[in-house]
Amino acid sequence: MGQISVRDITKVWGAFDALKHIDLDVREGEFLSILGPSGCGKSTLLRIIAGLEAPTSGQIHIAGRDVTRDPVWKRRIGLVFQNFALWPHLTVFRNVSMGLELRRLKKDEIRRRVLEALRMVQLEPLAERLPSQLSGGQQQRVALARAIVLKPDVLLLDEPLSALDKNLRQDMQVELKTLQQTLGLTTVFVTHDQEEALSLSDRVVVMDRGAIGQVDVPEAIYNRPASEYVARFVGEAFLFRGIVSGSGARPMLRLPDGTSVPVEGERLQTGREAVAFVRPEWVELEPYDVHSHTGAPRGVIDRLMFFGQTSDYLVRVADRQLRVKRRPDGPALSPGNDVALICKARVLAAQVDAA
Amino acid sequence: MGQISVRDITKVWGAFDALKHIDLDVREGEFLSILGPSGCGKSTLLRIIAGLEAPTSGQIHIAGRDVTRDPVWKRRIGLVFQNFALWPHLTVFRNVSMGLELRRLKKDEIRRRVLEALRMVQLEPLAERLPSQLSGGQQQRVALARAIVLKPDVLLLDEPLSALDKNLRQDMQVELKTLQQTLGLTTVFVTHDQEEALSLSDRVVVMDRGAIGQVDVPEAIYNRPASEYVARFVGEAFLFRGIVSGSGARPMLRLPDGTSVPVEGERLQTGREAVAFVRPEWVELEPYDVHSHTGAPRGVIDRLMFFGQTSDYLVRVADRQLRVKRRPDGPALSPGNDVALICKARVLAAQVDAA
Amino acid sequence: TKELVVAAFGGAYTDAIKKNVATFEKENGVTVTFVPASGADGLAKAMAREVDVIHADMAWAYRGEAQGAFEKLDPAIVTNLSTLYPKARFSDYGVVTNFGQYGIAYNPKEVSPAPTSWLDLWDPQYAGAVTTAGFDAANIELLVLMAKLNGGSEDNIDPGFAKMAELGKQITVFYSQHPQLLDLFRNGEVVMARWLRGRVDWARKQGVELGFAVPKEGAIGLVSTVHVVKDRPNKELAMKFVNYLLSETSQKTYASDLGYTPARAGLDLTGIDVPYGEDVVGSLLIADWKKIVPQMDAWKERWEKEVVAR
Amino acid sequence: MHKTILGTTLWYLGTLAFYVFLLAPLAILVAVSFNPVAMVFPPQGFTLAWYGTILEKPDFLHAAFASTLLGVMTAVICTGFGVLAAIGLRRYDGPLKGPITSLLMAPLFIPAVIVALALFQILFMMGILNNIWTLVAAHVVVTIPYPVRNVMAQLEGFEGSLEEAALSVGATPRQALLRVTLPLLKASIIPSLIITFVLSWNNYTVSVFLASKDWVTLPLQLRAYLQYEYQPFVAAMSTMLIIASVVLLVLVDRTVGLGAMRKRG
Amino acid sequence: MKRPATILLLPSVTILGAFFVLPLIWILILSFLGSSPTGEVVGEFTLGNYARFLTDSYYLTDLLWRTIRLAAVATLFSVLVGYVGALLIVRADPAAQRWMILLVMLPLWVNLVVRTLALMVVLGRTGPLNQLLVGLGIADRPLQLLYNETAVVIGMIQVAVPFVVMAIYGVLQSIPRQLEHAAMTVGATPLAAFRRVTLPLSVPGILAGSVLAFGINIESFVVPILLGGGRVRFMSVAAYETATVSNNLPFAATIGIILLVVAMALLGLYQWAVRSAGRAAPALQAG
Ligand SMILES: Nc1ncnc2c1ncn2[C@@H]1O[C@H](COP(=O)(O)OP(=O)(O)OP(=O)(O)O)[C@@H](O)[C@H]1O
Ligand SMILES: Nc1ncnc2c1ncn2[C@@H]1O[C@H](COP(=O)(O)OP(=O)(O)OP(=O)(O)O)[C@@H](O)[C@H]1O
Ligand SMILES: [Mg+2]
Ligand SMILES: [Mg+2]
Repeated sequence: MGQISVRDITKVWGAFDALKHIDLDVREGEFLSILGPSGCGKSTLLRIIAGLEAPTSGQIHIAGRDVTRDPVWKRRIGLVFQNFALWPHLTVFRNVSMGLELRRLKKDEIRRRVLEALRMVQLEPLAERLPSQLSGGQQQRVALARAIVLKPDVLLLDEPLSALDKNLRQDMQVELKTLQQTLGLTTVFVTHDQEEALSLSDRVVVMDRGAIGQVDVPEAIYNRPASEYVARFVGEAFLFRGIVSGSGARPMLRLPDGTSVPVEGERLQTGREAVAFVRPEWVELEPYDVHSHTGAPRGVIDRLMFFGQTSDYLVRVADRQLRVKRRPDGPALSPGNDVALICKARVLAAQVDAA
Repeated sequence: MGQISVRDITKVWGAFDALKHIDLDVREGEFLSILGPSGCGKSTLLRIIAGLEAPTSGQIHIAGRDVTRDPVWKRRIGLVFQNFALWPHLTVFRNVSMGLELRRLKKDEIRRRVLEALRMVQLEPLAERLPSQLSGGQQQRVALARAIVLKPDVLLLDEPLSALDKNLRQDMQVELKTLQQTLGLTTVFVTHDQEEALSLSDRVVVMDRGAIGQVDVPEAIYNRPASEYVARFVGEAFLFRGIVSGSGARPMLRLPDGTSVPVEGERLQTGREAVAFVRPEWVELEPYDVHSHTGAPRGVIDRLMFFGQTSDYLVRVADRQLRVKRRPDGPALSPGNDVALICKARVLAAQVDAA
Repeated sequence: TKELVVAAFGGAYTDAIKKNVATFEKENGVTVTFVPASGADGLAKAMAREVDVIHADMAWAYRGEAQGAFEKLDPAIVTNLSTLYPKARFSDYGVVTNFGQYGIAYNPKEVSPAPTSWLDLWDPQYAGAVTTAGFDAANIELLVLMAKLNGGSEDNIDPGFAKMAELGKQITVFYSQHPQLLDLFRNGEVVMARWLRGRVDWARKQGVELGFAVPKEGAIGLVSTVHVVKDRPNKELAMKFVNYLLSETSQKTYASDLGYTPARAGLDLTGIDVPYGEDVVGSLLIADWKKIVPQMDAWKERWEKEVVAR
Repeated sequence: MHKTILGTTLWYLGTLAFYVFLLAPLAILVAVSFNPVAMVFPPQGFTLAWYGTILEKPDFLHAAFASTLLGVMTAVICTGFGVLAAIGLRRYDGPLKGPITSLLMAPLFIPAVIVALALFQILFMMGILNNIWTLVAAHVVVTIPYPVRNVMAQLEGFEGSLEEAALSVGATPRQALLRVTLPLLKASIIPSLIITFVLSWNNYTVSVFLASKDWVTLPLQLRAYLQYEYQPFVAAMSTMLIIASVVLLVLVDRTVGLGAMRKRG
Repeated sequence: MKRPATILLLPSVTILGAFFVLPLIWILILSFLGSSPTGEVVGEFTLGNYARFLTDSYYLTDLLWRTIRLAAVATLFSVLVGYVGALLIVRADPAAQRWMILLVMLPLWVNLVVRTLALMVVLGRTGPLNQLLVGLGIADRPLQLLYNETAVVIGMIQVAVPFVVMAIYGVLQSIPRQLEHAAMTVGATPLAAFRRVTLPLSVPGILAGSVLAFGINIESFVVPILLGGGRVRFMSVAAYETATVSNNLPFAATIGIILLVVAMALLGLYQWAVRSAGRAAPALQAG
């Protein structure tokens, strides 16, 4: 009932191309996240799917029907607006119940469903408040409740949890995911929280300045990014550019400064230029030791940042900075210390192809 | 120039106590973060410090002067509003320049400083846009630029980075921190991103329904939470309630189900009831083995969630769920597997005192 | 039952002619509805055949007649026609129901000796404290009078305007509402004004002491006419209504309730302080409106330019 | 927000000055209505007698009734049409936008009496006079600029996403209009209703030509009355109207609300 | 979204078409026709009416120019006073707001003639205002406040202010206070915050208010007659009297048409000026 096809969608604002020939299929019942830097066109895409914005060109199909010319209210979608767009003149309850009232459900039924939705977002006690009497996070949850109470075929969520603290956010993630799975809702979820995207989604879209960078399952996005851009954007990546050397069992990438890092990847060809990346958690830092670490990339600890679960070390390597997560139980390292970077890098597939 | 004293501040909305006798000192040049669940009164506190809301009772001192009755514009504070509050009729440039214009700076000077601020938030190319032509994250950055361009003595930031993607957010964090340190700005930073709070701040305040739960340096907040509430709110905590047994070198907490966990903590008294907590990253999961793991808490893997840098395992222990972060290089664990929880718990200081 | 729609001036005037209408209604099995309309709107309603009887003044009476809005009065029905003063016989198409007297109202404390002539309004002694209304019927009469006094006539109005222009220079405010003039007298801003006798009596009742002088040239006549509208279903009843207005009782009411001089001769008005009689009616200044009406547009413009403008 | 004592004092003084300026004539009227003798201020005594005389003037009561009915019809139709037009103009983007806007404003700038006369003649030629609907329509025409302009002004600052939000929960544009847009435009719609009502209620120039005998309105009666009389009765009647309007406005406030929701902060 | 827009415009355009445009066309035709001495319209084309108006300095200066001048001055003050009033109301606490609005609308219920007569009492030589002025020693004897252009302007302001308040109130009310607060956090005094944020954002209200006030003032009728002491000539009075006293309908129509054209032209000019002067312009068109 709810698969969405985005066909060659382009959106131009004046001289600015907000979306460039976007093609995307969201499968029925799928939970698809959109990740992308600020201003890359995520909200615009969502608004076009919802029918709130007319695309400059291209088509939108929902459930197999071309809905490009259909008005919003016929598309049976639920939408959480990035800026909430709560109705200031209506109480929390009425904000949520509006959609049900429009469907002419019975009073009891409406009441039951609204309270259920409010319970889900933990706002039941505030049902009679006006939006102006709510905190930012509370407003956002009302917006969420307003969309989900309808149990629409398609749920479009534009950063619906951005104003929530971690615990509440996790609760909401679980609730959302449960709802989505039990009802089989096709869900498009815009977020800037990568962990959220990677952990909740069936597939993730990474957008780049109005275009799609990669669409794949979370694991592939993270471990096999299609491009330098995706590698850098999702998680943290430290990139090496060099020449593949020492092929076979232990391929290495020789860096311009003479050091080498072990790499892995498909179709590595000795002598070819390649780009490889490491994730901070793939890297071990060891106090630099001339003897055992010869040839390994070397860095200096710039700064130590405390993060709770792990500590982050900002390590200066050549003239770049690498942020390495490290559990605080290894050997003590302080700013100024020389360290060796022990890691295996991964060659970017796309880069190899391109070479 | 910028220390802030919050003295016994109370704010009541009708019958609802939004803030209850808040006492707080922000030292000069300090970066203080406020963490707390949605609706706990963070924004209200900030708005009271800024002078936008009158407290029901209590005083605010800035730089030693009682400013409780002072109007906003005399307080020399910069504020980023949670909902941005950009001026819709002014371009990005003019939104940012307004404060400088009011100080009657020279045109050149204004231009230079505005462009500098816009560069900092990476919006220089959009200077001539109107707020309505910006994406959510772009708007938020304008709000940030508007506050920092003034280099005020006191900077109050209400979730200023919530709409930004991770990379941009990190950039902004670095910029903010640098600015704060070079200028010695007293900064109060409301966020719901704990990592952000813990890594950026000199001290962190954890709020709980209108009251302060704990104020301390990040490390203490994380490792020595003052209460169950703080332990649970910051980071993830799995709590055990039991009787202290086996004192001396290897104190243990005997749980109601007969198993025991090793604990540490000050002033442990055998035979007393205590509450201890573990952080997910303190826990190792091992495939359960009757022989080696006798007595250790036991759980079942419920679900595996992929998160990028680490994988999260949802482990069911008794009837609670524990979310354990685990780097994907240990022994393979799948949903359904029995696991032993290998960890050392920490007794909550407050809990011991209370006992 | 049948309905007769009568357009009248409204207010106290309508109240007065309404006073005895119940008997008329009963006798003729009709209900009479009064609507406040006169002048342009009255004639418009007549042209649109929305009313059966309309009231008018000289100017509108002539215009209506010229535009063929009225029915000829049938003396067989309007039997009271024969009882009227000749001056009241406007034309075949209408009849005057009552007259009023415009004279000079003055504040006896300030104005002495009492005015005796219209020309006393021009007395430089009272410059700035005299007033008259705008371009209304009475001022047109005054204009014509001045023309005549200075060798002109309805056909040669220039001398009139020259004289009126002099008056205009001495006037601070042209009043437009009776209450306004009352206040002007009360505040002492005006000591002498061209006003209507009935209004002066009213002003005295409001506590303002005023004298009223009938100038030696004669009082300017206020004229109310009544007409039967053409092509309305109840023509005969309308005629009967006109006859009713001219009946003895109705005519007395004009005097007793409005302070107007009845158009009917031979009434016994003892106890009513209203000038009445052949000589009173005969001496009223009433110009030849047949000549005036076609010139009104031009005169109005001249009035504004020459009398009002400074 | 904190307020300084000086600021607050100035504020109250300003408010006082504003209302004194606006309401001074009404105060005079109310005071005079108790004056036993004449329309003189200050009053020289006290009587309620003039209020009694209102009941003795059936013409006025009837006219007041007609005016009320006419005013209500005009207000409802005119505000209704005007609000729709304002919203339509905001959405409409075609070449006729300018001309239509001008058309909707034009009745403000031509003496109504001329329009009424012309309309009268046209209706007369078409033989459809004597009709309450033509009177209402004429009133609507001369008052429509008010709701259109007021609502257009408020719409310019209107948050479009609120309407979009309604569409996204399945409201048709009509429902979105009814449930979101209109309630949010209350701050200009309610005043428009009241303004169009009083404009119609006080209209003389249009009614004088277009009101049939059954719809003789209060301004017509009053104007005729003022030709002859000017007694505290007029003041008493005005005072009654003031009181009635207060009662009415309070009722309106209780039912639909005049005040406004405030945004936080 | 084009279709719904036309539907929304349909009722008002229809009613205006039938009851305004049609008469307007008739008025336009009339203005090119002559008039017989007794007031019948003469069916032959003439430019005489326009010639009569446009070649006569009485009509051009004393009538048209005065009307526009006084209406413009009165509009300026009405908008000033009305803006202040609307602001006072919007900034009052919500419970007081409704009463304040109610009070603003009170005068509208009283017949304009009656209200103006009462205003004449206020301004009269022995009226309360003069008593106050003399009592406070501001004037040593009662001033002549009535029967001049100033009095007319004061009267017009009195009439127009409630309408201006209503027009601006709706707009001010929907400007979030927070935008002003944001200005204060960057150091704006309340006055500066008002000038830089609220004022430009309320331009639509100011425009609406001035359009309505100008419309009301330029069509002023009762006020100039009564407060002007018969000396302050006004277009609508002239139109009215030309129709109802002189009974020259074509010329009255001409006056009407000239007023309409001049007023609309001025208005267009004014709106254009305000929009391009205020930096507000682009903001108001966006979105
Ligand atoms: N006008 C009001 N009337 C009643 N309660 C209010 C009002 N404004 C705020 N509150 C309540 O005060 C509490 C504190 O609000 P505040 O905005 O300070 O929360 P917050 O900590 O900033 O939350 P968030 O993280 O969601 O932004 C909330 O529970 C909110 O519901
Ligand atoms: N009306 C407009 N005129 C010009 N450009 C616009 C307009 N609206 C949006 N844009 C631009 O289009 C781009 C895409 O905007 P969009 O809101 O889709 O971004 P986004 O991906 O949702 O960003 P964010 O994460 O910051 O919300 C942005 O760069 C924005 O500046
Ligand atoms: Mg967005
Ligand atoms: Mg908040």
